[in-house]
Amino acid sequence: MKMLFYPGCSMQRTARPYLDSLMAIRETIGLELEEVADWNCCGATEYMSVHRVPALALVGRNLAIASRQAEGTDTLTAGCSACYLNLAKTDQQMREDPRLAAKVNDALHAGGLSYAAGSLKVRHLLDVVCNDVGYEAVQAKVVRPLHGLRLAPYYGCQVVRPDPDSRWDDREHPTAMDRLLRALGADVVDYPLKTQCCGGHMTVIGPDVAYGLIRRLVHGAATAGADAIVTLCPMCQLNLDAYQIEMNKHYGTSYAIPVLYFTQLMGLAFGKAPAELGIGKEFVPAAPALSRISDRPPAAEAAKKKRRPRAADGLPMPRMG
Amino acid sequence: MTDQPQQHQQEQGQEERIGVYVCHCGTNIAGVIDVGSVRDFAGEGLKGRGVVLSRDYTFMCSTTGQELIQKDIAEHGLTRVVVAACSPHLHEGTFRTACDRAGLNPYLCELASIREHVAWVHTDHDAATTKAKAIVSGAIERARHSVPLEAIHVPVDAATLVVGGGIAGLQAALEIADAGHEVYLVEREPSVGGHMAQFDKTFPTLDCAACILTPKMAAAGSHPHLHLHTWSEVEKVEGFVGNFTVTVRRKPRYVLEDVCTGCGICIEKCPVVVVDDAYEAGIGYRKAIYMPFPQAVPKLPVLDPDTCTYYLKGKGSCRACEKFCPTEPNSIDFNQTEQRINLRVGNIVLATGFDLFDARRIPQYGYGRLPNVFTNLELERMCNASGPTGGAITLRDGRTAPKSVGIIHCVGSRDRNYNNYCSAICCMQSLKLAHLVRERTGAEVHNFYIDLRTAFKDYDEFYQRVLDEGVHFVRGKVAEVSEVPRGPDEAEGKLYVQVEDTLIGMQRRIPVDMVVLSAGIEPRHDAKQVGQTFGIACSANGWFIEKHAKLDPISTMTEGVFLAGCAQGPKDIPASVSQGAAAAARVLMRIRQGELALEPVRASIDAERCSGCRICNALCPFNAISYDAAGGVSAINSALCQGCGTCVAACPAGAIAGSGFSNEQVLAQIEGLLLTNLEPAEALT
Amino acid sequence: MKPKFAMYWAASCGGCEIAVLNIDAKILDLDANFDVAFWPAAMDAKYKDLDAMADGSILVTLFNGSIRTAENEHLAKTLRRKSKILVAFGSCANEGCIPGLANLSSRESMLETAYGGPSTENPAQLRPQPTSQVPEGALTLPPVQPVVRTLDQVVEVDYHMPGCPPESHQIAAVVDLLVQVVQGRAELPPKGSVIGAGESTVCDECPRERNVKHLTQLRRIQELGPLDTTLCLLEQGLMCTGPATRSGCDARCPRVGAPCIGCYGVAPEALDQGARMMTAIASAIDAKEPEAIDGILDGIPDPAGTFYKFSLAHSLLRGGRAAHRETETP
Amino acid sequence: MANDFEPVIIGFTCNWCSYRAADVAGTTRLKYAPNVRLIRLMCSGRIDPTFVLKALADGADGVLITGCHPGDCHYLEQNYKALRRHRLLQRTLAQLGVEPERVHLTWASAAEGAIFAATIDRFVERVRALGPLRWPARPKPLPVAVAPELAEEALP
Repeated sequence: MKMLFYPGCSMQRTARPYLDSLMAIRETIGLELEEVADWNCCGATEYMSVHRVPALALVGRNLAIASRQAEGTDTLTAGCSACYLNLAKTDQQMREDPRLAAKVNDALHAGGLSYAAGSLKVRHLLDVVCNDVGYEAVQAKVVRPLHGLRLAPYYGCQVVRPDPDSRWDDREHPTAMDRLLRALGADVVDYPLKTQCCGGHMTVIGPDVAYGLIRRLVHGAATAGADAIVTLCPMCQLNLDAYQIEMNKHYGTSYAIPVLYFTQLMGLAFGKAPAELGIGKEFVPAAPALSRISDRPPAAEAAKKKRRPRAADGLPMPRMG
Repeated sequence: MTDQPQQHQQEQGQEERIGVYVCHCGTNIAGVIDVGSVRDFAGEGLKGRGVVLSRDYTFMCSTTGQELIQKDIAEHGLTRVVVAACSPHLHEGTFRTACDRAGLNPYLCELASIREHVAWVHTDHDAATTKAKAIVSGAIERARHSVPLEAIHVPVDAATLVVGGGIAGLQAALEIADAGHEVYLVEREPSVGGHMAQFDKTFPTLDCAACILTPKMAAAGSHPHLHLHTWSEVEKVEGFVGNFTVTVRRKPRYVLEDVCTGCGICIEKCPVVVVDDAYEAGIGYRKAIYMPFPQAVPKLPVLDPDTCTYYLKGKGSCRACEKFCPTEPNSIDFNQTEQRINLRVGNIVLATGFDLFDARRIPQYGYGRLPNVFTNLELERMCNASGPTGGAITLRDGRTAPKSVGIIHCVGSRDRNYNNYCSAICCMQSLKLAHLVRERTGAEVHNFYIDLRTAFKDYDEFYQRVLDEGVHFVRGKVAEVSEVPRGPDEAEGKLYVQVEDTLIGMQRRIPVDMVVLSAGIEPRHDAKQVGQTFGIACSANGWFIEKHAKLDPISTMTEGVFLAGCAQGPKDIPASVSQGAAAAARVLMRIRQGELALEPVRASIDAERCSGCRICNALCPFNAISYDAAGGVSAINSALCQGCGTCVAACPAGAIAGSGFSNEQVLAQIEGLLLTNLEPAEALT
Repeated sequence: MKPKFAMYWAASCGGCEIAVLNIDAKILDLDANFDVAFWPAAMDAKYKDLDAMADGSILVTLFNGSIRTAENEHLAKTLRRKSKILVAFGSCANEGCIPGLANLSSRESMLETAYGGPSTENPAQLRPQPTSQVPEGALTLPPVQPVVRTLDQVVEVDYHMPGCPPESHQIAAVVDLLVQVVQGRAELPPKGSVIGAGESTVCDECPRERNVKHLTQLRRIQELGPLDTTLCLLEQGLMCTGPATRSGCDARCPRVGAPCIGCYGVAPEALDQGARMMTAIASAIDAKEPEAIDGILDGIPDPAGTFYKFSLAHSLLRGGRAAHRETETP
Repeated sequence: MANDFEPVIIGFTCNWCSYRAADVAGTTRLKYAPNVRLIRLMCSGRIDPTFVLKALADGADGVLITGCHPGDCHYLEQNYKALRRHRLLQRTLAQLGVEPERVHLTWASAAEGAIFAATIDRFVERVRALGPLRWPARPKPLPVAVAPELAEEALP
């Protein structure tokens, strides 16, 4: 399926493995990505709060050139959470407030551009992979299942909140990536911190605060028994990976949980070489964790023998699902 | 009867004298619509259409407003009355009665809905005023073609159906039965009692729920006029007020009701133990054959074929219940099938109750994932001396008493992600549980609330008492309950309640051993289907809609169907009992009256015009239309006709007349609404 | 002096004139009791002779045909002035009849259908012109008006006599009545009455057996096999408009196995014949799902032409938008 | 033109569902376009194509027909008759040059005040986009050329 692709600056620099792994798997899952020509910076996280209209106009330019370029598709996808959110938010705010849309378009007119709000569907890459490509299609392409690898799915905040177009099953506890990783054959651990904050730019502004947040996320994953954290956001990856070292220094700890992109794990399961997927460029090496991938599926736990409950069992847990 | 063009006919008929009354409804109407302009439009602009006077008044539905109409009918000889006010569903009866009192046939009174359909839904004053004028014009033209009608009288069957055997339904059923009338009480569960039977104590007086409920249940079980149909559901309701025919499906108990003595040996001998999701809220167990609780009424076990070995492993296996049953003949009947019975009743009370909000829907509170997160109902069962822990409050391990407990209010209520409404009972239920935890474990208790709503008698006093008992109150909405410490300074193995304490203006993380979610209450999951069965609607939130939110929270839009208890909206036990009693009073009034007056909206066929084409014959779902082969014409039985008008609209010869909504009335209303009754120069812009 | 009688033929086929002559010897009663003042189809007459007559000097005029041209309108107004009793005679004058179906189209497309198109041999592509120069001088044609109107949409009408054409036995009865009125032996019916017709619908006079109707198919007659000779045609799947058509014709068509097409017009108690037939058919269809309903309705390939074959010009909408648009002032 | 055009729409409602939905929209103070003027019938089965044609002929730019949801009819299944009449009428109207979108059938339960309000807003916008229908007014009562009483002298 064809769609427009907005890479954003992170994917071209610090999150290069994200882009490389995406490029490596796109044909396998039948994604035809057409890069938006001459795109500009999305303004990242803060600019929206500083100068709203110029920030919207900045993003509006990307939407305008993308909609002009769109042919045979009305979907615009981005891998970076901030890029995705800025594009989606701008489209939504222009849709809901025609006066604001007119203002943004006034600015765009100066450059001979305009954008009709709602004409593009802005989607995060994970959303596209899970809902358009689909779990079955992904599973069908798996040649090297990730058996035995225990993964903590980490969504971060921006993709699931505020979720302007209601694309996720739950904004606090989404499960789309959980299902995707299971489709790759991996074990998914219960990771209740999946949408907690990674610290964002606090690593630069107030490192102590950021270390606390990073520690909690890494500690939580370690407690849950995860071999690796899987993310969908360049900022999350950077904070949890690069600053894990700093955080360890700060607390005198020695956590070593690698942080990978879901696209890298898809690539592995599709049988691509780690180097092609940018694996090896991370600060916390992934190799030890990846060496746990086994050829055989874990033996199904012996079916528990039914017996009459005893007082020592305690009270029954609520049934789930 | 005919759909000939209007203009011709009026000139032939006698000149009508129409009085128009425009209601301000305080500022409800007058705040948006220029009432004076509407009055003048009718009085001056439509003078040529028979309007002889046009007035506006603050509250037309008041006694003074009604007297105004009555006086005008007498003094001005009005032949038609048009009241521009609220929806006819609210005050049509009021104004018709006023006309009747003044000697004008009530069906010559016409309501124009300019409140619900104009003032309340539009903001542009000019557009609203224009629309109001059009609606008044339509009502005037329609009224010109109204004819005097007489109400249809039908007898009322004195038997009553009560659906739901919770406290509200029990109250209604007992009061009607005590008055000496037959009552059929249909309950879906194996026993009456409802949610109240699950509770330990009741707020604010802390009397034991069983102690005050059991006598009522027992009375219901032994009352000579009260006929229990438990483990049964209403499948179909036919007919109309005074004469309903109800089909009840009785599910198989696999126990012979008239033989079983309720001795309980079968239960004792049954080897299958399963989690009891119903009565014990999932923290206790029951057998495959079970009585929901010791005080169940009727005192009969019910066998669950989904867990019984006989059904799971094939015939011949187990049969312990049958082997040990001491009665003669044997009370166990594995071949029992469901049965359908028909009941004839005059009135119906719906007291179908509520479902507890499913706390799993808020994953950040961890219910179902974190063992020591409980619902209020689980804690309620734990507190109960006959519950799974024998009255001890423990963690999920069944042994350890908590040293600190967090109780979260408004779980699933007042939250736009789940339910916008206030569940009304959670504040008091949370206070009650806080008190019980303090009393029984001495644990530190934190209650996390948004607002504390302790209206009603003795409730706030109870709050003061709980405060005095040392319960901590934190005003803020809990963000999450997490088992993961934030930093090395936080201990492992605790539940952290993350909350913004809005009174001190900071984020707090309060470690506790146990979290109790005070879940709100929701409409029954199948309320919509049940509503369809009984012909009543649900509000956007899913509660059954009462006839009027303030003045008639008992009746519904369907005549003869009344509401009691939480089916109508969240309420506590005293309110449920009051509403049950009120519904009983309504039913008793109907029975006392003996007959009912129905709207005379009926179809009839003009035999002279009928060609006997038989197009209409298949259209009536009430079989009111028959064909007289000898005369070659069709005819309508007005006792069976329900007045929908489908045959009127279908008759190719225009030979079927529909009283109350005649072709003349509708066509004239269209002309009025489109203002073709005005000279072009006067047309509204 | 005998009272004066007139008959005029506006936009119509001439069938009504034939129908009057078809009353056999009864025509002699007409002649015996009336002085035929103006009847272009039967005898020579000039407009100037008509113009010369005093207002109200004609006792009764049978006016057939709809108002299509300015000439039709002029004659309708003239005859109204000259006549004491003006009878809208036949379907065209009453309801527009087949000429009224032109109200589905614009004038331009109507002329294109008549003078162009593959079925017309018109190599020079001639079109009627308002004026044409010939050696003898200028010839003029009366302008065609945008919308076909019925007589009562142009002038006030005293009586309505429906039918395409009115049945001879009904005409004979009306002639009888007129003669009796002239001889002072009978009263005229109330003004505005429908005369020469029944008070119910065609089914009332139809001898076919009728049952509860659950229509599962509608077909044109050529699509059906041999018909049951005693069963209601609608029940056999034929689009018979008898249920919604005024009685008076003695159910001539359905009697012989041809479905009623509606020429006696709207039923006594109804306003719009097409609406009544549509509602009846749609009500009697045995289907609930939109697709199933559409499947049955597909059996009516030309609904407007079927339900309004005779009554379009006198229906609530009086025609289609294409015709009405031409009446709008730009 | 399109901006100044305020469509006039006649809406038919049934007593049990859609009229009550309109009442609920009112009691909950939802706001919607003021262009629709409602007529209450007992049931959508009472809808007669005559009513729709009358409304269009008398100047309405659109007609909204509403009733209980299929399966929810207070009179069991009469709304299906409304559905069938609507579908046939649509076909005829199309031949007459009236856009079928001008006559819209929709279902609304008594609880669906918000849906009812939104439906009205959408329908008003749809009719606004179609522009005025402006069906020519019915002929005015005619001036009588002469009003001859049946004069005595005309008779022998």
